Amino acid sequence: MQDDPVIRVVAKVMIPTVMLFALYVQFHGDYGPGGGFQAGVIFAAAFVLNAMIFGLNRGRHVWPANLNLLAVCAGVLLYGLTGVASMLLGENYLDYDVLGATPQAGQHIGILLVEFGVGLTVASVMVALFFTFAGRMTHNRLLDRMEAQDKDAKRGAVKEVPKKRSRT
Amino acid sequence: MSGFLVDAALISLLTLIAILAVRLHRLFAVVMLSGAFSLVAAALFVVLDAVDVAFTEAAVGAGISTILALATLSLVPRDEKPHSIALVPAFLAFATAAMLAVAVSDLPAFGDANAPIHNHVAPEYLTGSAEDIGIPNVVTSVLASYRGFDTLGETVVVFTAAIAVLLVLGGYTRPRRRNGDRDKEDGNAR
Amino acid sequence: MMQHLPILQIIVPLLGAPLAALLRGRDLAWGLALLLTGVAFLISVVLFGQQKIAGEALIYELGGWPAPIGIVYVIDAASALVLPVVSGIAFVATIAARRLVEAEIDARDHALFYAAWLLTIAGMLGQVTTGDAFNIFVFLEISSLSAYALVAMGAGRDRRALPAAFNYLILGTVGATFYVIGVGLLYMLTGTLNLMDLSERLADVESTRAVFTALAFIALGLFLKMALFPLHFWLVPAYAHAPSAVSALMAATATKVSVYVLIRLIFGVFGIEFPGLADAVGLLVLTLGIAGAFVGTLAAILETDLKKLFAQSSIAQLGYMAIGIGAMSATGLAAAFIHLFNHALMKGALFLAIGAIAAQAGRASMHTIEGAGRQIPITMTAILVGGLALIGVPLTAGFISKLYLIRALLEQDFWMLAGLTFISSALALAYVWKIIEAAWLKERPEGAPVLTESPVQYVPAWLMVVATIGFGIFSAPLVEAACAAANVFIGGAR
Amino acid sequence: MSMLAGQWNYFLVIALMMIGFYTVIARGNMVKKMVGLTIFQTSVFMLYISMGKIANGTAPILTDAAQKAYANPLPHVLILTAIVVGVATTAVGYALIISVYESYGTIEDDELIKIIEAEEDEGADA
Amino acid sequence: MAVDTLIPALLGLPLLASALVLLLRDKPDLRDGQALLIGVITAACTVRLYASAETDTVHFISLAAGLDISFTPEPLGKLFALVAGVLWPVATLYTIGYMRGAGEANHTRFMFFYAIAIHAAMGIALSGNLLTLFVFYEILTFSTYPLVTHKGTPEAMRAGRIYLGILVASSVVLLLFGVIGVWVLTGTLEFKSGGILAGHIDPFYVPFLLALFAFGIGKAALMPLHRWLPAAMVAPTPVSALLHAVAVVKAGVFTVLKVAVYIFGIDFLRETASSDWLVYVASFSILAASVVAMTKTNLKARLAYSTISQLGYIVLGASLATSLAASGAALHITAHAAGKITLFFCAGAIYVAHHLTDIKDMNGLGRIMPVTYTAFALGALSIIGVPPLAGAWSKIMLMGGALDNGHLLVLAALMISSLLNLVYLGEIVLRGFFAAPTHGLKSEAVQEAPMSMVLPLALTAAMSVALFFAVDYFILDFAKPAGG
Repeated sequence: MQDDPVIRVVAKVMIPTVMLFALYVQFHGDYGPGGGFQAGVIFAAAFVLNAMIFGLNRGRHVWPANLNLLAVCAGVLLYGLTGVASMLLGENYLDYDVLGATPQAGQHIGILLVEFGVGLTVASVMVALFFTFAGRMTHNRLLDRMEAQDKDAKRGAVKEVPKKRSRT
Repeated sequence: MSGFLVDAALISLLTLIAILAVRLHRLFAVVMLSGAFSLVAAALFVVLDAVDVAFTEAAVGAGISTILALATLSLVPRDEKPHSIALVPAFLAFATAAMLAVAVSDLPAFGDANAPIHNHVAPEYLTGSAEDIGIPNVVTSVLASYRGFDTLGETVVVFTAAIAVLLVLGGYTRPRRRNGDRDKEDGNAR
Repeated sequence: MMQHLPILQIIVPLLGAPLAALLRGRDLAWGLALLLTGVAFLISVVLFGQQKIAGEALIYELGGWPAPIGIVYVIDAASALVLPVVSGIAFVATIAARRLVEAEIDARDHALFYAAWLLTIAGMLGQVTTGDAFNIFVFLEISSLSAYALVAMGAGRDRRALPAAFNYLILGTVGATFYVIGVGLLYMLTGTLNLMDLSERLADVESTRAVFTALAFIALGLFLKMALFPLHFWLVPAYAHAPSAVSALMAATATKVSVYVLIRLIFGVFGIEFPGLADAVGLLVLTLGIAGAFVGTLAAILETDLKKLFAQSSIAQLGYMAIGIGAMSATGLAAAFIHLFNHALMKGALFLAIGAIAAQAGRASMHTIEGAGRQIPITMTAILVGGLALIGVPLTAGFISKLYLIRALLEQDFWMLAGLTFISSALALAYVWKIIEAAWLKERPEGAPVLTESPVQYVPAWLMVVATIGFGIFSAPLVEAACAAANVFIGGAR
Repeated sequence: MSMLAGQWNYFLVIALMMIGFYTVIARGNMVKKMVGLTIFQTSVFMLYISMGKIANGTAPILTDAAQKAYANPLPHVLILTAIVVGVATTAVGYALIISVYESYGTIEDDELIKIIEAEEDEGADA
Repeated sequence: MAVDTLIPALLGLPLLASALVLLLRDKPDLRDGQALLIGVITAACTVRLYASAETDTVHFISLAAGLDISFTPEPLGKLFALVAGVLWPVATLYTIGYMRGAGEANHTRFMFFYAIAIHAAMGIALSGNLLTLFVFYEILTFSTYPLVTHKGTPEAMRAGRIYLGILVASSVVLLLFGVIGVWVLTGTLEFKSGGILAGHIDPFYVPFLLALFAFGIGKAALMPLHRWLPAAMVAPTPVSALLHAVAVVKAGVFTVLKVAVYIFGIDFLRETASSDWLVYVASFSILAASVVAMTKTNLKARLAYSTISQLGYIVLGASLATSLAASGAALHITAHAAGKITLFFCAGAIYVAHHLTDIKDMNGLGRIMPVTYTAFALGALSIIGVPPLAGAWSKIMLMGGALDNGHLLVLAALMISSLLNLVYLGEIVLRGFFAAPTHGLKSEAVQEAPMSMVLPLALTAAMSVALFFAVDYFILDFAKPAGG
């Protein structure tokens, strides 16, 4: 696919748009449908699209695994620590009232933070899932092209479907 | 009433899809059908005024799940060994259904505004969301604040899923079969 | 900070998981896990004290939202008793995990492994503490999902772990979904998810068929989760093929937590007076319990693989807890709690000791331990004592469990059942004796791998063995706590 | 509305549920099991959402318009959670399927059982 | 020495002995010497305890409510302690001779578990409540298992399985059930004179509860739970002596008696007539065992069945539920111990000296082993119940008890069984002294077993005689409150 200029151009336009939409969903969640999960999934979708069109490996280079894992954990921690913050400010866990000048403002900040945490985690988890599975679908038609330009010497591994697991 | 008609139509469609999904043996089709199932379900959720849920179901249920299923299918055989109807499971399923059916007749009527769930806790959310939190989307405020801990748990579940998949499949930095060649692959993945 | 302990109990391991996942380098993740489980254990002990002093349930409102609007966490005599069991076992298991994990799991997976390890612990603690029906489901899933992965990690040694994990996942999810259906019905009828609020509002709709269906679905789901006969078939392969450390942790805690949740919902929400509960459900649980006791014991007798053997015996032991529940009396509940506590200790000790052998010999079977009594006396003695405790020999904790179980049955004039319970527990002697014979009365065959003792492995096991004996001799505090726990649901346990 | 008219929605949902449940417990193909699980869970979601529905109500997004009936938001929240939990389970399930296939070369229950039993017979005395 | 020091001493000394046995495993003479010495000290302590009027309970630990590990020296217990304690050193002396004479292996392991078994016997004797009794009962079972399987032959292992299977299964299923049942009913397990059950239980259930104990206590070898005893005769003779006379079966019948007297209470049993069925079971056990004994030609097998029938007497005494019969039973424990240990010692002596086990080969052996055979004759007569030997008293008291509550059938049974005893024990003596030699021994010259074996058996034979005259010291009156 990535040889086809049309697709590449379209993609170049599409992907940022999708990401923007994801951000909209993320932060408009208070007023309309949407929120961390949906946003996260959409963001991930944009990412997956990128990987499909420009190659798994390139995808890996824009967004290396360790960084992704960091994002996964950071999201959860952001959510959890928001709660800890309100605890340190003398209220119960996850009580946002104390986070802002007024309870309402506090709630807004709190929800913003946790929703972002959710979004971060969901997005990066979905990316992780996709790449993990994609890492295995080496003879998948979708990824054959990718294979061609993947400099990985993965073919050796692909040939036989091992019948027995012998580790260590 | 129209709402109910659409509702009925959608659910019937779902039933049709479900039955097909069970009967077919070509897994590729089955997976596609289950994706379709999620999409129609999303539509149904819209009819039932659950826009957020619909949104999520479409993105997660129809999107992610289907992609994962397809990815799996690209690695495993695409055809199921034909099975005849298994009687014991059929009986179990039927018994369970019967149990539920019995229960349903006691439940408040569908859409009934006087049902307890509309009068006990929910109102406090609807009013509270405006006063305590000041967010129009009640779902968001319940999700993130009133039941924030559930959502934390749910985020952790997603996190857990990632951990689990990375543990089982080894992560995408080192796509590997656990049969010795993993170290070689690992070398060039970094 | 003291008033925050109820929530810290959960979020300490919960937020520890992402940290552990990020840690690189040898043993860092293990160190963190050890630290956090230690802290969790400490917290649970302090909570036990706090609750005892307060004499009433400590309620923690998350997000400052009172029940039933928000989610509350409840530390009452019951959860205060179960928390130390889970966190304590988790702590000891973590100590032992280091060697076992090194031996059985690829070094690159350690960080993630301990992340999952912490998650499953946090999930269990959450289920025990939460006072919200749906929150239970969320934490149930946290602990289960991570457990599936942990079990699957056994594949490094024994590829049967993979199908085992998959079936575990399918059945676990079905169980959870049944639970969700039940909770949904309850919610439709009452409009609330808070357990206390539920029990109050259920009174109005008590006699409807819908409530009974809800009860049925919740019970079924949890039966599946606690591996009550005949819904137990997922348990044996899952425990037998999992990495040794995981077997130890889960065999000692996982099913217990489900038992606790079952008690919490049946008695805490529906209540003993709930029409049809005492007779219909009670009878069912009793029958299944006794059947499980026999099936599990007999299967264990035929088993030659030690992990499977003791997994089977877990089925039987869960049967005993079910009997305690099925007695539908305060004493019965107390007995269930006592046995829950003791069995956690025994099985923890047993699986840690067996793990020590499996980690060396590759697997632990009757054949592997032939004559091992002379080669690794300390470890084998741990297994011996654990086995005797399973039978219920006096001066071990198992005896106290049996004692109160029988008492519960006799108080209800279930003489037959009491007798059957005795016979089944006597049958347990058969498989324990098989082990004694193999380990001490047989000579070590030539060419058998030389087993060695290592303190890192037998000290944790012995910690639990000592506890088993300790609580067998000085059982008064345990009995008192268990009765207090039972009184939360049904008054009058002594 | 007569009783049936009031409940028909639930009955259909139950039917769906059971189709899924049956697939899970009856079929030996792991992928099929997962699909069945998805259907089972999704129909449970419908049960919840249906109960949240309120006649002539709107989505629980407050508007300045005169007070009117909003659907109950709580089931929506619960189901949001449940959906995510569901997909998480699905992901793990598929991951397991892949690795099962890689080490056994099949994803059919009965064949797996055969292989495992064969192994255990030879490994029994070893 | 007061009780609170005597009891720990009695429990501790055997343990000390076993520990020393392990320590001195390389120095056989020292090892056996110390065992003998400690045995004598223990014996002295038991005598002292039996003489003392002390009855204070010594508490060790308390489990749940009403569940303690505690020890109360009541007369019956003191008596059993005395029997076990006095016979231990004698048996030890004999063991040393036998093990060396017959060249058995694993001497150390043997001595070790022998001492542990004595420890358990002491625990049973002095136990202050059912739980304590149960614990030591199990210790006794497990500690004697290695002794039974000592030879390690497949046959021995099979015997061991039967032994353990019957004893542990019966105790864990029935006895423990009974114990917990009593605890649930009364909330206590203390042994009290007059029993603790009265008023706590519907009389209808009493027979069933009694059955739990009668059959749960497999060591009492009440038919049909007697299989383990003949099976266990594969063990070396000192073990048989331990099983039959010193500890095991005695512990069994002692437990039955103690439960009948201090848990059920004799009067309670009689009033509710709950033990009548046991009377008949016991009588049947007595007769059947005697008959079987006659058919056996292997000396030890015959003695084993004789033991089973003799145990029947004691159970009978307990179940007759009169204070006279109970006293008789208590006395019979002592009398039979002295008599039966003599017989087994003799059997062992014969085996060591001439490797004979079958009665048919023993014709004329008496002229070669006069001491042994004289002792054997005395022991036999005592068992049969001929004055002036200890057995006479106990049988008379039992018969008296049977008369008291009019069990004439039982009376008849006792008579018949005595005759049977006469036949199957007398036969051996007669063959020994008067029959023409069939044993393939060249010389007719006197050829006894080693001194260390002859001495003990002479000693025990003498005891049987002495008991007859000193019987007053051994009659316990259960009419007056125990503990007094």
